[in-house]
Amino acid sequence: MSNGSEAAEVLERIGAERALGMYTKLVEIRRFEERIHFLFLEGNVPGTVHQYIGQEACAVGVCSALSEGDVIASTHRPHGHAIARGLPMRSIAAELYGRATGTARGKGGSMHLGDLSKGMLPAIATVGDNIPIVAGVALAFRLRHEPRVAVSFFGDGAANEGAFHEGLNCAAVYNLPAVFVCENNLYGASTSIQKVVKVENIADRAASYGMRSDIGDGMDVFDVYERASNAIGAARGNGGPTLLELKTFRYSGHSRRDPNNYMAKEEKSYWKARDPIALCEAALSKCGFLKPKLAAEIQASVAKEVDEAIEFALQSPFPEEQELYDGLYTSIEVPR
Amino acid sequence: MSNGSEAAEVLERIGAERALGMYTKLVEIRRFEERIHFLFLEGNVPGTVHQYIGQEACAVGVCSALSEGDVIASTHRPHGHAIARGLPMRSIAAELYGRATGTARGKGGSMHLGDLSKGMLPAIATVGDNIPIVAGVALAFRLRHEPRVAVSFFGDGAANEGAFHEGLNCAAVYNLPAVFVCENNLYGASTSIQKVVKVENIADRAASYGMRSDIGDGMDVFDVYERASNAIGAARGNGGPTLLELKTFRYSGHSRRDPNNYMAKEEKSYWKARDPIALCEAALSKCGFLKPKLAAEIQASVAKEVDEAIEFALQSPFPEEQELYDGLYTSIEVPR
Amino acid sequence: MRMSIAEGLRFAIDGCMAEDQSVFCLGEDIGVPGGFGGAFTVTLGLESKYRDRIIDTPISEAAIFGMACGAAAMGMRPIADVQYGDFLLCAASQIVNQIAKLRYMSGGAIGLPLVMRAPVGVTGRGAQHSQNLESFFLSCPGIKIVAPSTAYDAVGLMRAAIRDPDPVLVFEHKLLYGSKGARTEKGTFDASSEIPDEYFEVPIGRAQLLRRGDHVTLVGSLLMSHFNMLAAEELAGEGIQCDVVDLRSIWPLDIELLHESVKKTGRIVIVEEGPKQGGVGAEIASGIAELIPDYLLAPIVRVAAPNTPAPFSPPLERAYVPRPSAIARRVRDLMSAS
Amino acid sequence: MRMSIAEGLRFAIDGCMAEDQSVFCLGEDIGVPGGFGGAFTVTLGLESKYRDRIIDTPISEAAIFGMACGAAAMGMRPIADVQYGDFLLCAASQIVNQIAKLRYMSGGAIGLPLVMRAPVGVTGRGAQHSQNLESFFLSCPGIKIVAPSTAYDAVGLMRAAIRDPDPVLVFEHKLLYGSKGARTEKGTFDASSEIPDEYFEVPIGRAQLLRRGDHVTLVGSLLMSHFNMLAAEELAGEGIQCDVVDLRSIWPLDIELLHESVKKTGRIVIVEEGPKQGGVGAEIASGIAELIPDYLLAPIVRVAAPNTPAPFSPPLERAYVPRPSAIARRVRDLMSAS
Ligand SMILES: Cc1ncc(C[n+]2csc(CCOP(=O)(O)OP(=O)(O)O)c2C)c(N)n1
Ligand SMILES: Cc1ncc(C[n+]2csc(CCOP(=O)(O)OP(=O)(O)O)c2C)c(N)n1
Ligand SMILES: [Mg+2]
Ligand SMILES: [Mg+2]
Repeated sequence: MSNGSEAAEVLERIGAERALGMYTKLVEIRRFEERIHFLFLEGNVPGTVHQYIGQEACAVGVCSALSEGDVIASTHRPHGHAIARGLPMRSIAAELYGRATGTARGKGGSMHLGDLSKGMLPAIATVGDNIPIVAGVALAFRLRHEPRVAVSFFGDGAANEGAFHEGLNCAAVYNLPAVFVCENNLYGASTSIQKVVKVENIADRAASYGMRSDIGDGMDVFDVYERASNAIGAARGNGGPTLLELKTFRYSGHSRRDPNNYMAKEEKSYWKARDPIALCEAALSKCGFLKPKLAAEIQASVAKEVDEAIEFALQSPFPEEQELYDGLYTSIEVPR
Repeated sequence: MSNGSEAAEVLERIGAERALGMYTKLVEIRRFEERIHFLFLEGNVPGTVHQYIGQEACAVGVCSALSEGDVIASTHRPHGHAIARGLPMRSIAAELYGRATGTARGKGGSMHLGDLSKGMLPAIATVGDNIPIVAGVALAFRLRHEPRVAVSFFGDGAANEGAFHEGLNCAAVYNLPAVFVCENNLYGASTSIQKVVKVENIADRAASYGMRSDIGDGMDVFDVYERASNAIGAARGNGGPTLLELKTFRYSGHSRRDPNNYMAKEEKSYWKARDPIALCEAALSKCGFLKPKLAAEIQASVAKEVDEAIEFALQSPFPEEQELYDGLYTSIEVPR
Repeated sequence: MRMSIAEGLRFAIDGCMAEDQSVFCLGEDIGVPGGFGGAFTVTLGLESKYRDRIIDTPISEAAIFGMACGAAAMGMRPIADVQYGDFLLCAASQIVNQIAKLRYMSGGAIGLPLVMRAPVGVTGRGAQHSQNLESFFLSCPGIKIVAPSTAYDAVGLMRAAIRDPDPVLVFEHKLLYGSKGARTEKGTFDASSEIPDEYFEVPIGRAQLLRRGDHVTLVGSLLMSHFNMLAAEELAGEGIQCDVVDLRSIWPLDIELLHESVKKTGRIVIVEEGPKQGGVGAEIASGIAELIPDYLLAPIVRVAAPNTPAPFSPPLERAYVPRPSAIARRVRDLMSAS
Repeated sequence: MRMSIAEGLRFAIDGCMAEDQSVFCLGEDIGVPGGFGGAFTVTLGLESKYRDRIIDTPISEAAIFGMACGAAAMGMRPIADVQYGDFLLCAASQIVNQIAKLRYMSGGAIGLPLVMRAPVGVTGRGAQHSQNLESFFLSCPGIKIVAPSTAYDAVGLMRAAIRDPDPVLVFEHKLLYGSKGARTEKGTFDASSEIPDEYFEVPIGRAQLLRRGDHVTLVGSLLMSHFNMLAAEELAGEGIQCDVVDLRSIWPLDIELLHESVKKTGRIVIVEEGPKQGGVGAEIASGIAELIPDYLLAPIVRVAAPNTPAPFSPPLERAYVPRPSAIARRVRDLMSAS
């Protein structure tokens, strides 16, 4: 989508409402994550957090292309996916705070956000492990002849796990309705992808499985949306899976207080100059979908939503100690 | 090596002695395996066996290109590799019979044949697991700046294990002196490769790792030798690893009494028409290295070696019951 | 009808697949025409009946169990298997980190009605095809573990496992299958049973008393239950009467039934095919020692394999696995010391 | 010099790397300039001293441990680590099927002098970053397992592990590292020690008596040893004197020292951070019940986490892990009942 007239065409196709919806989601994720970051540094958020700032266009672009029955799975870095998939921000915040009103009644925490009733499995924080699981979700859809699609989000680092290889190969072999979205943010924790992968693109690995692949601009929500739509459409139409690589960047530390000292300054500034929200804003303004006033309104309403979500979380009760024993088995009590 | 004059050139380069050595090894493996097959069906060999008949050119071609300090690792199907690597046939036979004179004093059995002092790790019967281990062997060579090469033998089926992916990627990333030899015999147990792999060649997967690859005729020992020599030479000269795929076929059942009913008749006869021993014999005869008399002598001497090996095994004592507790830890007794 | 365990498992799987479209099988070499029906013939022939639901996989254990997990989360009822129990370890993260934890991590929102099958037992194949994995997975909250020692139990426990809403790991024993044809196993033990015509379940979490006696409790599972019965017979000739308990379920462990038995006998010998260290026997011994120590007339005895991998050499292997005679000897020693 | 556990481990690794060219480290994010020095700073800075021997890997646990296995078979002394113990399961086949068995399978011909490192402990991260894996690997003959609860032990056990000719699995506790900077861990416990200038080893396979008392034996490892000491202090105020035993080694298990202690006290409370089912506590309890039951004045008690994965929510997590007060309560109950 480098070229202006093409971009305009795409936006026309998408339409103002949907495009503004995406913009709003980008802002929601950014503001939510900024607030969580601040609260975490204050010592207010329990556990650890892996934040999504910088990568918002990936989650939003892909999730905007999904239908209701579709199912996504995320990783240790799931806040953005959860918001993009439409889980209520308040339930997400409550889960981060370990409250009974959280998406998993506080049992899961930041790294296991999810709500299957909203189309998101609990996030899988074991790098790579969600990939075969998503193949299995897609297999269920295939076996039941349901026109549903399963999407796995994972990082560049996950592409070096055995689970990636096995999961992608199986998805290809069974021609499953799945999309494997690799958010290539150039680092797995502190490790540059150049140290651990010798090919230019993770997408190149699709060839090993006879799988379709595509590469998108992970900072451009509309490009992601278009490519995801194609991949999802193909999957739904029995056309099999796609490995969709999105080139992106994380502004936040890998986790906790990580100051990203292993990243070069120029690298950071290069990517920040392509900020997904700024890019989206520019595109929307240019085609007239977004006026400064509307932008301000959206910003304000998101700020309010974030406030309320945090407030809701903080006001919510913790689960009762007795809940420790709930939710493991369906048919029996936890044996003592 | 389809073309006659080229084949002659290759043989010239190899020289009569080495070429006849390879021929002899092919015959050794074939005769040994035939005898073991017979003895197994008689109920005379303990445990289970995975036999190598049909694939002889792979082990012999590759191992003939190795030097003394090099190290190979094999799989559940290791008899051919052990013979090709030069382990004494009698120690191999004794191991199959669980005798104290076996390569592992009877502790390992058919699936764990090996003798590190002769350049062969105990075979690893967990499909795929030898691949990262061989990367580790090569890493040791690299760290110590030794001009040694590590070779992993594995099957087409193993190429779908996560360990293949992780091991090959690491070998590529560290540019290790290793060769990964995939003996593609078209089946993993009863499962046709076409059911479980959507690309034409396993070698195509090397591209995922930025690794060199090559494809050889696994029924033509001299073709295998030439290609293996190149890969091994490159590895030794700091040129990094190669994924070398050899197209081959197993005549024997997968294991035990398997009658191969899942293979089509035509498939079997197609491959048997390209029998590695017959091909080798023809090439050697054509260029004058092998005369019928010499062939008969070799056959006779191999037959004798096989007789003696089996005899040796059967005459050898079993390990003492007490040995159960030996060889687990180096520095302590087995805790009771 | 009389069935072997392999036939019984097939019968149970077949019955459940016929009843419920959501049941399907996933594994290596399980449905190849002309093939094996899995490593031990359990699914033989089912592929022609349920073409789409007997799914041959690549040799990719992590994917097999990962896919089973994902499909089960969507309400399917997968039956995933490995060819040898040892290879569960190739999928250990999927089993322990995902399958066992997913429901809990979701706050109880997700159900995972899936079955995992794994053949175990020390059977002439050396260290990598012989391990008894029961004790590994006993450390893993979130899965149930069963181990049928007869065809009756195989049918009933498999049916219960498939219909169970939670993940169930089924350990099967190579020497008990009674597999036929090219897959016949040397040294096989007859574990066949008369199978009722009507469907039935054997409840998960309940052990079974195989034989009554007042002097000592002998407990084990799979092949060891057969060995315990042989030992008990031998001992009966000498006037020592054993309560022989077959665990049937490794988890939940039916410690109540064991308590009842030990309250009567005052003595317990726990027999395990795998190494003693960190074994299932340790959990049983603890469950007795913690709760009913006062009933013990003699120390608890664990009979198990040495704390080594399985050796290949036949005489070593014979010395490795507890034999009926060794079990009987330990019981005799215990009786004469107390 | 006073050191934290993270510093102590680094000190020991550094010392061994300086002495012996065959020692090298292999893991994720262990040597990236500007990075973490591994998940908990243990290798921080070593990359600038040993450029070639601090090897950053892809996120490929099976390859990390597989490569360590291969390199060790060639006589190198690799130190392989995972960022969280839970991910040992991604490499379980390499660890259990290969590393633990290779020497035995070779008839004793091959040595595998390798070290595996894994942080464990329930520390605010939810079910997949909290598991205590000790009991899994306790079922695995062929590896030794140690667990340092102080910096002194960390130095001495790490040095012993690196120089040991066999595979050693080192469990480290997230709340005991004392890691600094951005990797500081909330809720950290001070486990620092004065470290002698001379190199020393803490022998593998030997437990340590941390505190003497005649009434009850309290045994545990890692964080639980600290909790046991706190409980013992609390109890001492009430006149209950505890023998506190820190396991130091999970395998081989120093059952002799425990026997000695229990012969004196007649009572034992076994404390474990992970779930009770199939835990290390079961092996300890069995080792007491089997061999010295006559010395017991009261039933053996196991205090452990519930048989569930670790929950995330802070109050649930607090209730999940045995606390000093809960340990003290169980001891009190035991004393008053016997
Ligand atoms: C199996 C496994 N190994 C290691 C880790 C520790 N870890 C958590 S996130 C991470 C980096 C992941 O990198 P990538 O896949 O690129 O995702 P990103 O963090 O960049 O979103 C690592 C090593 C883990 N969670 N799971
Ligand atoms: C991890 C693992 N999974 C399954 C098996 C059972 N098994 C043994 S050999 C085999 C087929 C291997 O096929 P391939 O790699 O092509 O080697 P081939 O037998 O053709 O030589 C299988 C599935 C195993 N040994 N290890
Ligand atoms: Mg990344
Ligand atoms: Mg094959």
